[in-house]
Amino acid sequence: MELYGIFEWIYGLLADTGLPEPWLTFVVYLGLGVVIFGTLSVLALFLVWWERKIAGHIQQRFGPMRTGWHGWYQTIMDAVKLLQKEDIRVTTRDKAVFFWAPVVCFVAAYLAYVVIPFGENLWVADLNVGILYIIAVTTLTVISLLMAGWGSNNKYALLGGMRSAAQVVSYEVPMAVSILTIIVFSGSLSMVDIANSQQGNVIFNWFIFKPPFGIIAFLTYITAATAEANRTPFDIPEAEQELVAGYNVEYSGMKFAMFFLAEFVNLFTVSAIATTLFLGAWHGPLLPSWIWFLLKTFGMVLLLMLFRWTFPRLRVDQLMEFAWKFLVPLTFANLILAGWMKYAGWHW
Amino acid sequence: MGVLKDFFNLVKGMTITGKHLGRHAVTIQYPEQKMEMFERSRGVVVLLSDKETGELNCTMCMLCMRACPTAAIQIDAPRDENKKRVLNSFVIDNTLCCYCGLCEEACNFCAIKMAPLYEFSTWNKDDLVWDVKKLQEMGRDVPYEDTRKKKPAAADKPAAEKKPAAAANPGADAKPAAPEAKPAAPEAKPAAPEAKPAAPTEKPEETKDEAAPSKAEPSDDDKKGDV
Amino acid sequence: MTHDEIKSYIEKTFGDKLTLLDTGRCEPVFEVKLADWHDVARALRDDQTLQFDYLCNLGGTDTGERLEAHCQLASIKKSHRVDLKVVLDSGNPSLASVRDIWPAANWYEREMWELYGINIEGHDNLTRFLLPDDWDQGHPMRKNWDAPDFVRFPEFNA
Amino acid sequence: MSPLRTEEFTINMGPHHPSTHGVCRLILTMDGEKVLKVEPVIGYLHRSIEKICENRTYVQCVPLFDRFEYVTSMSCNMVFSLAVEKLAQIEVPERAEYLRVIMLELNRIASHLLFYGVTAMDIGALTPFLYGLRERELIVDLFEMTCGQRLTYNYIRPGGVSRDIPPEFIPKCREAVKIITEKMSDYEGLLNENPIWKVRNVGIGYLSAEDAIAWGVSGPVARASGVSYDIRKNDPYSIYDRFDFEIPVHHNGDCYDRYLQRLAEIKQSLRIVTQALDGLPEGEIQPKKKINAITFKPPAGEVYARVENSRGELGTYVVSDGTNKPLRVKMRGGSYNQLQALPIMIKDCLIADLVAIFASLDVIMPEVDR
Repeated sequence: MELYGIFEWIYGLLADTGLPEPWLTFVVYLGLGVVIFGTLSVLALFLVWWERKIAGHIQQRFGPMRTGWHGWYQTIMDAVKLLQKEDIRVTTRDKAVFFWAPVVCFVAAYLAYVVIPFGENLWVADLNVGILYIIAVTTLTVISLLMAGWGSNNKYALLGGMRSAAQVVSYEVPMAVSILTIIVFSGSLSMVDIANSQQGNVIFNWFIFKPPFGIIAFLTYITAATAEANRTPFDIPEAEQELVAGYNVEYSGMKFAMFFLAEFVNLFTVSAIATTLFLGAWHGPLLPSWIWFLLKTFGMVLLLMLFRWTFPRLRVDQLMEFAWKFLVPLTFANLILAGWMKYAGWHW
Repeated sequence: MGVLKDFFNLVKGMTITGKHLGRHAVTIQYPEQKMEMFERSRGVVVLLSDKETGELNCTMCMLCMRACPTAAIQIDAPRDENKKRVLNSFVIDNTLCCYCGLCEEACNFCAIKMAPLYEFSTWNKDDLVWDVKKLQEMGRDVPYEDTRKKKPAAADKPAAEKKPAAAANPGADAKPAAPEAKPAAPEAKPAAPEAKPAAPTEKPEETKDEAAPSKAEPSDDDKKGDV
Repeated sequence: MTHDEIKSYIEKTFGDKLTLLDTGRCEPVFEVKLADWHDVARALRDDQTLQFDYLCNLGGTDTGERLEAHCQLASIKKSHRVDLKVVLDSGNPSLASVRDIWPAANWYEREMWELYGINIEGHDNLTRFLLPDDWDQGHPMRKNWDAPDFVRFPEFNA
Repeated sequence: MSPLRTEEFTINMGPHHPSTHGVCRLILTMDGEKVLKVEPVIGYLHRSIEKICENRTYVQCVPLFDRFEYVTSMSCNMVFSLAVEKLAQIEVPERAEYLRVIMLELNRIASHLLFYGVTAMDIGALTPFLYGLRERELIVDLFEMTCGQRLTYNYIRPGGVSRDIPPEFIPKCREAVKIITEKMSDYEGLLNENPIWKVRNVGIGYLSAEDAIAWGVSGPVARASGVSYDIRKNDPYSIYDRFDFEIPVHHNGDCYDRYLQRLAEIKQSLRIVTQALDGLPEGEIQPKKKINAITFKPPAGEVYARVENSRGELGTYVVSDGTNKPLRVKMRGGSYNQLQALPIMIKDCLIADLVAIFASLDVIMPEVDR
């Protein structure tokens, strides 16, 4: 069943009410915003639970088991608990910065979903600079982390904030360049166009299977995306064993929950982008398009979770070294070669 | 090729974790499922009762109290006019207990045991100070092997019937640990001759050793110590 | 080297600086004279036959009548061991630091200073260590130490 | 243009920090991420066990030694028992010696498995911790089956051991040995050649052999620096001279070698356990004249006993004045010296390296503070 039909039907109902034009668009997009926000928040809660289950099973334990079937609403209860908790504010904080950091983090995490296509005809807006927009807004997260690190007035938090700034700025480059390789293939910056150029029920249309550039771009993207999402082996901003909790060491209650949820929304974002760019977006046989999209995205999420529960953490200077001395040259070489191939007219 | 080798090693690690993803958990869900405790597990200290009569096995010889390295056991059993010990109180402070099991080893009468029980948490610290009733109740269902020397009750049935009080509880004797003082209670005389030869043959040197301090007590320099 | 060889060698080399207190139950034990402690320690390390390069343990003892310092040395290269003992001056217990010989002695000496009140000459960092920073109730490992508000281990009078 | 002015700052790591393994406090002087100076502050776990021992009888001291170095309580029991046996010249029965060796080596394996997990966790890999503990559980079960406790065993006593093993011990123990031998490939596969693991550990926290000896560092840390010294071989106690095992030695003296060293030691310990199980004789487990918990009085004298623990030399100095209570008990643990030597290993290290170094030393705080 295609979800698009439902949205079209609701839009039809709204249009029939005879709302004047600017208001109609406003109401429609407001509604879409609420739907996306709600879906993603639930999804993030689900991802937290899923991560805990997967971690549990990798480590041969159960993970959450108490609340519902296999603890399915454990994270909801956690969220409720966090809502009730006292919001501890250090007296020496920078008040405005401390307050706004989680908000910025939370908002920045959701911004990318404006252009991500969840399925056939299932997107909020098809910007013609879609992928550029995503690169721009996902970087906003780093500002919030820096704000949190600074505003907490805590040495551990500041170290965490500085680490995250250094890390995200470094990994932005290889990530953008590996995305550029895909743009060379597709010839468009629009997410929808990129998705559509992988059409066809044979998986060999997917950009990941454009050897060798596609697979290299995929691997570099995944590496950089893990760093963008602050996950092990690149989770140095919060590095529990070194910086206690890094930038969010002074946060508690709902503010902490916002950071926490944003982290998982980011996880889903990078997986969704990877799906759209490399894994043929929503294209797939038999099942509805949005189910294909979710399946592929969750596959990616699973991969990232496997990273997290297998690998040790890199050190901050090694992380920079890896980005600048290995990933950046590799992605640039990949991009140049791919562009040259394209120019030479070699089709895959 | 170093990069490829590193990549291969990363994938190898992920196959190991991925392999475990499908395996069964080795942990258990605690309150519903419980681990089977080993018979020797040293949990909480309990007082054991005689399997037949239900009386406490304790003879108030104080050996456990003296063996305890943290002074968790407090026994108050003064002698009455017949030089018999009367149990006033037997208190174990579980907040002090360090679960070393020395009391169990010191006891010659299977009276005290570290039972494989572990669920005794409370909200109140005072509830962890157990008196003799609570200790006996906790020890009610604890299985144990009765290695005591044959008591008059078991050895001589008619005698036990005649004088149940003395037979069932030989611990009421003045110096139960000292073999020569065994049949101290004059009423128990008919049963005693059987018990007397049995006692020294079983654990002669140990019993003597254990008994020694109770006589040579004042020489022991139990000076002040801190806990 | 066997125990007997060590005994005879050390007695021969150091002569009157130390005396053998042999219980025959463990490694050879020597009592070193307080004044010669540092020299003997250095010589024991530097002697090519003995080469006691490894400090096992260093600490104080309060026998009730006097304060002693004890020291266990081992040789990694030669695999042998010796025990040393120094009887300290009870009025003003003080011992030369052997930190310059074995850096490992650092914390052991701080501990001696703190818990026994043995002054370590030549140690530059005698500060609170195992005890709280504001501790002012004396040297707790001494036998005559007594502090208020302590729960006593009860005396048993059967 | 004048150079950019930077400022050193002090950061307080611990006593409640996730990677200080208990309550150690490190005062770090840092320049950005770089650690310039580290000053360990100890004493948060000081329970004055040495003083308490002076007021307890010899057998009552054994449970206190359990709490001295709780990860390898068997070694602590062993070292005190050795000291008392030396003092009182007690002959230990053959079976008891074999049981002691089995327990000591099993405990060494358990401790190294814990190290494997904890050090991986400090470097960010969370899963190995659970894998290490999973196999440790097998060993802990064996201990519980034998002596009733999982951590503070109070098993090895002056004169022998407290109880004989139950009949199901030997098959269970053989099975555990087999499982751990199999799982070693998992442990090694997860970390040994992992490029992230190597880059975090190789060349970090270098300690030279000379420094190791001078600072009194012993055990796996010293052997990873190339000091081939193991008390089991060089100053044998109990019956270790009867078994065929090697002392693995690594030479780079960095965190990675300390890690490899411990994995190699697990394998050797498994060998010893197998041999001891094969050679386990029948017989008594306590000497003929049993040691009474209250009245036992060794003759006056002083003795220093030491055993090879999973953290280095574990020693105890016991002075007896002929009464039933020791006059002085001094405990010496390997962690004490290793923590002491921490400041000389931090050359050019970042805060993340400091965590790795601290983990590789396998410091256990009760052993330091006592």
